[in-house]
Amino acid sequence: MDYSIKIGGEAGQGIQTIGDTLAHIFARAGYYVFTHQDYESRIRGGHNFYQIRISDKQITASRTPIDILVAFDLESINQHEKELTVQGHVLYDSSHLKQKFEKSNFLDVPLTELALTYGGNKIMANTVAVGAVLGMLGMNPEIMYEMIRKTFMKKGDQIVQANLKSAEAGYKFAKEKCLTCSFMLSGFEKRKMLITGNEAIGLGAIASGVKFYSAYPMTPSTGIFNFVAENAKDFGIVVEQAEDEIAAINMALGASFAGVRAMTGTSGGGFALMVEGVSLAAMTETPIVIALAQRPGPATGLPTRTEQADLLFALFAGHGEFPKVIFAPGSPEQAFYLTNKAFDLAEKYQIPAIILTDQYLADSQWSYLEFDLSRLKYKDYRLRGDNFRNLKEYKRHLLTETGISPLGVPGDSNHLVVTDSDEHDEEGHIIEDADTRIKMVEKRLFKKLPFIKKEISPPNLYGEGNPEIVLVCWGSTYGIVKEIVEELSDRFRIAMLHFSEIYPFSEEKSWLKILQNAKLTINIEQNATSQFARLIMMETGLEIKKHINRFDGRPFTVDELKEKVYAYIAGL
Amino acid sequence: MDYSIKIGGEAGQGIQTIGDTLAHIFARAGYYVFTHQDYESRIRGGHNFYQIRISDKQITASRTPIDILVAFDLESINQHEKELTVQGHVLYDSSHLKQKFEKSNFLDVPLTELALTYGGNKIMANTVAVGAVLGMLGMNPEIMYEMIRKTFMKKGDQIVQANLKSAEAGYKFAKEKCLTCSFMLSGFEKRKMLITGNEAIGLGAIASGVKFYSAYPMTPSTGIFNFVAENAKDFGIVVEQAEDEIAAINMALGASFAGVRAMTGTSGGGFALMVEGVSLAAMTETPIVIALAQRPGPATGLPTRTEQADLLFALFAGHGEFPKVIFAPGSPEQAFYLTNKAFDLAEKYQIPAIILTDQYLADSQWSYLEFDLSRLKYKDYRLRGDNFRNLKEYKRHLLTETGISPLGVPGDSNHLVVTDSDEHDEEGHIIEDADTRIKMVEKRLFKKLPFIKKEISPPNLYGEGNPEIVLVCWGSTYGIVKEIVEELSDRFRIAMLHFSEIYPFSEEKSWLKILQNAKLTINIEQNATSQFARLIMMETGLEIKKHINRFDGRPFTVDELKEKVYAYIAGL
Amino acid sequence: MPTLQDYKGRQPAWCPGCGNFSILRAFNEAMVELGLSPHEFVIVSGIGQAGKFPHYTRCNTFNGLHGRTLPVATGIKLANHALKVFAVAGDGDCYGEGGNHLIHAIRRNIDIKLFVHDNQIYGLTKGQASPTSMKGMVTKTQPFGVFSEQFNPLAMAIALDCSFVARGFAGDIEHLKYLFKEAINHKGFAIIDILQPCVSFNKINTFEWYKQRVYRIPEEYDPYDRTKAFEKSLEWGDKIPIGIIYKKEKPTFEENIPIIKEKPLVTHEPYLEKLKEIMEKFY
Amino acid sequence: MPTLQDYKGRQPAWCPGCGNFSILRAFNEAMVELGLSPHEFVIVSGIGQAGKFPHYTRCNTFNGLHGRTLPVATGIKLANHALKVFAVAGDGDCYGEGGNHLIHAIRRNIDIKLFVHDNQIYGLTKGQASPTSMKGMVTKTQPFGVFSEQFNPLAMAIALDCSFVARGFAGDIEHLKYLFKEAINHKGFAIIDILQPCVSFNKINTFEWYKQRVYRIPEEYDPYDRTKAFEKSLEWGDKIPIGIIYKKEKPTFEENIPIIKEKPLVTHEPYLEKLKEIMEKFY
Ligand SMILES: Cc1ncc(C[n+]2csc(CCOP(=O)(O)OP(=O)(O)O)c2C)c(N)n1
Ligand SMILES: Cc1ncc(C[n+]2csc(CCOP(=O)(O)OP(=O)(O)O)c2C)c(N)n1
Ligand code: SF4
Ligand code: SF4
Ligand SMILES: [Mg+2]
Ligand SMILES: [Mg+2]
Repeated sequence: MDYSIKIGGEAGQGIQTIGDTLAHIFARAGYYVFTHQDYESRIRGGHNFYQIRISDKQITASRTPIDILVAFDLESINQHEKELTVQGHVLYDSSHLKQKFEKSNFLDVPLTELALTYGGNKIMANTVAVGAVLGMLGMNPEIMYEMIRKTFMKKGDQIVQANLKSAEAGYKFAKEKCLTCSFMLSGFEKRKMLITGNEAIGLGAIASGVKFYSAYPMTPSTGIFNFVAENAKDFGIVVEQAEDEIAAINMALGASFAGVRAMTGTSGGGFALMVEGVSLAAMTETPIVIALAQRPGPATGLPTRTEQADLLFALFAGHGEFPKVIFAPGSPEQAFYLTNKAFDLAEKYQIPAIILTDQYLADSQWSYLEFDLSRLKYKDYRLRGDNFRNLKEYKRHLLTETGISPLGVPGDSNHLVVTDSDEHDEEGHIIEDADTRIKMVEKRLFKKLPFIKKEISPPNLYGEGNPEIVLVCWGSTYGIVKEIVEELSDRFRIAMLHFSEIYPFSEEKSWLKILQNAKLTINIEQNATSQFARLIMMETGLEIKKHINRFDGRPFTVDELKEKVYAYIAGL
Repeated sequence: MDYSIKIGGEAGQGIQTIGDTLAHIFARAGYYVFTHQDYESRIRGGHNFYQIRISDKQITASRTPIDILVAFDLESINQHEKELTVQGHVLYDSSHLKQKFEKSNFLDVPLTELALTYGGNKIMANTVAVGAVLGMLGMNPEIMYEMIRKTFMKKGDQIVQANLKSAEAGYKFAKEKCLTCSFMLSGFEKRKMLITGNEAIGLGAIASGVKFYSAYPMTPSTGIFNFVAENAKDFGIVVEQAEDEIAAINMALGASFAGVRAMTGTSGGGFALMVEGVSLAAMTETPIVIALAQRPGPATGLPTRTEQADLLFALFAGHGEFPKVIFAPGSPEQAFYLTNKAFDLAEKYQIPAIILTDQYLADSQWSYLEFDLSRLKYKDYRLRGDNFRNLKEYKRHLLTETGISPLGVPGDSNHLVVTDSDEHDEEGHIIEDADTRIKMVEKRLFKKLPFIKKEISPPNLYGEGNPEIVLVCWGSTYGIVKEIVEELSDRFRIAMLHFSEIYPFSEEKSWLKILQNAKLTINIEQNATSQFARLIMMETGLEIKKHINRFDGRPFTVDELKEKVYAYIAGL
Repeated sequence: MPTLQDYKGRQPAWCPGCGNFSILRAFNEAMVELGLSPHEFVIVSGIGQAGKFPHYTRCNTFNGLHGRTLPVATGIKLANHALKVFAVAGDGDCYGEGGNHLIHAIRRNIDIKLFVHDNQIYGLTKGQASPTSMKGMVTKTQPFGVFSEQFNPLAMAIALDCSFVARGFAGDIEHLKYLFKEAINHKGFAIIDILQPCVSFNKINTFEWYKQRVYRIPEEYDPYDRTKAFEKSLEWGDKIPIGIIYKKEKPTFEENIPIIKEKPLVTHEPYLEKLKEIMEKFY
Repeated sequence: MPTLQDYKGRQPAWCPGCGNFSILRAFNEAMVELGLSPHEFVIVSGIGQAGKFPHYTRCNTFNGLHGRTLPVATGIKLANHALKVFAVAGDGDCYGEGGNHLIHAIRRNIDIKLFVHDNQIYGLTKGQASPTSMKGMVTKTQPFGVFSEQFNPLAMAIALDCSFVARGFAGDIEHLKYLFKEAINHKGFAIIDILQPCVSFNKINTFEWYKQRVYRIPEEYDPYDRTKAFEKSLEWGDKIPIGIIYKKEKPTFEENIPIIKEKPLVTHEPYLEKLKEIMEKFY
């Protein structure tokens, strides 16, 4: 079983609500669900869509063929009718579109009318639509009713009843009227959780004991901010919307200096403003985690769309030389655990750690049975309380074998915690002399780096263990490429080499041999200049010659990408 | 003939004045002169020095052995006496240092006393010192007197006379008293010009028709700002000190959009704040030239010292993908012509151009017979006046074969000039659609880049044409490495491969063969991570295995670097 | 003579009922009544709903970065002071991200007209508090409500001795048009903070809310008295004054720069012939 | 009880005769008189001569970036409001590069004390004009002199309803010490703009120049009257008032945040046991 539903219309028509409700019903029913959204940088109007894919097997991407298209505007039909499968149907309301379609696979559902009659209010039209979709699918409506009760409980019984009636009306209408609907749903399974990349990062931060989150709103990173803020009270987190991104990162650094785990999040343009702060974090050895959710640039670019074009920018961001860690998760699950790892490494080595995502991963929802919380690591590396109070001598930037100095919490002891953005001595005071400078560079850079490298896991090889064809990718393209490998693995010795712990490169370099032995290596990136391939070249000297790039702000689709991969294979 | 004079003392003791005066006297006398300075980030006190080297041959670096040490504090003697040559002498004033030295090569000159007696004011002590140095050298004082007249003319005859007397007193005293002084100066030659890296960039900008310079003060870039401001009136340039670096670059972009050549200058920390503006320049295709004078980081680092650690940061600065040009001159002469080229390319291709220097090049003075102004290029690529007024149709971001669109001057025509930091159509208005996006990325990036590459000159090979040993370097290390090659070329088939047009790499890659054929390639960088070697690796796959790095904020010295090169050669 | 037709721009992507539509109308009508043609001025805008403004009228346009309208406008004005230069920004844009530039643009008294579409919210990013949001407003990023003092752009402008300080209201088009014209006819830096209802996200400061409070400052009010103006600028609550609150005549920044006294910078030659002279300085 | 010995820091790298020495003395004495020990507070400083201040006394120190003292101080205060947090900045640092943060730190009324060493010049970078430089001052980067309106930090602070606004003078150590103590004992954001002669670069506003003009605000002056305070803040010329110019009692930012009502954030556990509950939200 594998069905896709697309809800299209203008911003503000409730597409998101309908999509989210359906997605949660399916997940609750135990299906695997994947959703992704396409929207413009406007609040009302334009053309947006919300795509839901459901299956009884784990799925990690959207597919182009649509089984049910819910059309709230003509644009949806013009643009997406061609995507319908043979059994595909369109759900629309002719009174709304001011047009009637005679085609057999077009189901005209009087959404507003049913809403008024059964719900007593036309805003119930969304609920009617949800019911209608389930009706077309012929799915048992019980879970829908249960969800409605749960969702509207606090709004009082009347609202609950109105919604129930509306849903039922839509359900019944579609079930009866859609004679050509022939969908086969598998039975219910254990409920699945639904989570977006942004939520997973926020969750990972909370699970890592983040106590301070300061940021300035910027799409597509704002979802992280919202999630952390929403849970601030329960988890004792201070969130602050800064006046600008410069303030955001400097506040986070202040909080971190004062002894709490701190984070900020932004997108490319905001990160550009944080760059000086990244360098400050390095010089003062103040731990910080930064979520950088990419969108197409340069400058404002396409604010609500996706791209992977800030990799090298992030990697070399900051004047001067210092280590930083960069992770690029490929799924919400990876985002969750890598955020946890970012917090751990940032504090352990007193360095900046960057989590690089993009609009596609940030906004798309994946389904899982559950997250294994026991895999989380939480260790407090700070020197606080009595441990600090009873210390004989203390130097904030003490020279050590590992390069790691004691990270004291100011005020916990009468030892003073002193740090400086100028080059400084062990005590943190300004210096000018060459010897101290050299020692400090060695400490921050050469001593720490080998230890950091040891912490980094090698890329993940998915598919054939000894492949002829290797698809190299990083970050958010993971799920899409994974599905391609799954599809082609019966016909080819193919594998995906996916990098999520981007930098520094792990010392484990066996993947290089795999690439050298492969007949065909294709590098796949959501950007124009194959940045990751260039990084591999810089780090290993290995040049990948075949590339597939997309830079129009839309995510790769499995089907389109598969064609491109084929083309290369054909060329073998 | 090859002599070095070092003037050491606290900030505020007039070391700079004495050094500059001497340097100009020597240059005027027709000697080749090289000066460099070492100072702390403070206005008074500490220990600084000013080093002058003179020769009858072209020289491009300082040398460690000192012939005359002018000591204004004991620190100078403690630190630098060991640098004296066999014929080396120390000039000091025991009344000032409150200590008398009995050594034969120490000349105690009562600077203050002579100043009071002959100049009637103790501030004349500096002039006395200048005279004394010439006396020790036994150089004809006429030019000194001439310079004094010229310098103090506007201050009135009394001041002129006082200075002349003081100079003469110092001269006579030293000439008589320094019995062991045995310096042999060659005869006067054609006068030489003296210029620092900062002045050369400012001069290059003016020679390129810069009309607008906005910046925020930051060592070591401020000298450029000062130079442009000093000449603003004569050349019709508006200079503005912005409230911060973000404003500085945005003002420059505004001025450029309005139709004039604009520039800004800063150092690493300030550049970090300009990064978003660099991306804006790219998206709006607004020409801009940025001087980035490096100093040791991270963060504030060592503000008055030197480093080459912002190369990769500058190269990948800015979110999104777009072309930029990066030049790293090796001398004031190169700085002059490359600044001119930066303005030309920035305007021709409507891109950001970065001139990467550092404190060492910024502050050191080189001497030349003259600059050849006929080598300068000035072409106005803008669409203005009648040409614009009489145009039938105009689109700011018109799609063309070359990717270059007409750069109209707003207001000159009733055609509107529209641009946007969002992705836009040919007219400059916001868009969301994929097709336009793709076309615009192709235009800005893929179409322009090949043309830009053609403009870039390959690295410059100095020394043996078919070398066994190659010293690879870039930017400000040019003069130092050049002298090493000169010294070793009689014993080895050695050459320097110097890169000044850093990025994009020139298409002419014959230098790769030279490296492949060489027995020994050594990469020399004033940083800790061999950034340029990493860039070569990324661009060509060629890995350089031998490195010499310095990152204590002090420039390489010829003699120290030579030893390190030897060590590698010995290993052959 | 330009007509409203000359000011027909692209189809706005604003929400139906947004206050920006009235501002757009007032602006276009003001331009026509001033007899200004689209090519005679530049609008520099930031990022936000307000930032889209220039695309919806017709003019030379630099739609730059979020928060950076004033520096770009300053560069344009210094390069060509024959052009009229307007900056259009949102409240987050100009008072949040761009606050520092506002301070210093006012200090320069450069002849730029700043129009802030003040909807007391971050619109385009979906409803976070802005510096002008009122205390207590709860949003997804202010889960406990806004604690910070509501930013008062007028009081700050007066404290910085800004040469023209006014407040407009999108709901009073005639009056707003008059303010546009006054600001444009005034010599020196002018700020108009325009109360602009955001129907999608600001549920507190609605059209109704403003309508009930806003009143036109009476004729007899003297905008040249700085202290009185300061007091007037503090009025916010049951009554909210709109109109010109403070005025001060003084030379503009560009008038002070000797180089561009005679003619705009953009008309200056590079004067390369003078290079020889300056080379002498190095000997 | 702390003594002056506890406040002996590194050897200052300031010029002989610099006004900063007197500020340092007044500060150390104030700390001793307040009975504060060095580890009980943090000084966040920027870059500039003023920025070196914490190295020359003894205290927890975050000597950060040029212009960014207030955001760092804000983060520290929010993470641990049991610590006293002082920000020490230069006039270029705080009013130039950092202007935006000043606006918003005042709006938050976070309990930080800001001490601006206002020498009306950029000292460490060798004498460019700062926002507080007086009109006409000629420097290497202002070849035609300063044209911009002299920035008035006090007037702006009052316009933003800052809870404590004062001016001090390095030449009146006793009075400055009193201001330090008043500011530290006050609850809420406090700014003291300290007139600080720069003997190396500011040849206009010398010790003498200030001495002739500065006068202590008389006892009877009421700092709670905002309009009067605004007028007082505009006094600059033959007479320059020093003292507390404006005061306003109101809750601090940190008092408003429910999470840290009981105890400082730094003492909060991560509460990981609650993770299970939150996971439920995803089903
Ligand atoms: C440097 C940077 N930070 C953040 C953003 C994201 N952003 C776009 S518009 C906006 C704020 C919108 O609010 P406002 O300026 O008041 O304009 P409005 O939409 O309300 O008209 C933000 C934060 C950005 N584009 N650039
Ligand atoms: C981002 C950045 N820009 C510029 C500088 C260079 N800089 C160092 S101190 C300073 C200004 C000094 O003036 P002020 O803040 O008034 O301090 P003062 O030295 O006068 O005490 C500047 C511009 C810097 N360090 N960082
Ligand atoms: S979100 Fe608000 S400000 Fe933006 S267009 Fe809609 S109504 Fe207008
Ligand atoms: S330059 Fe001025 S401010 Fe800086 S230390 Fe010297 S006198 Fe003080
Ligand atoms: Mg707004
Ligand atoms: Mg200062």
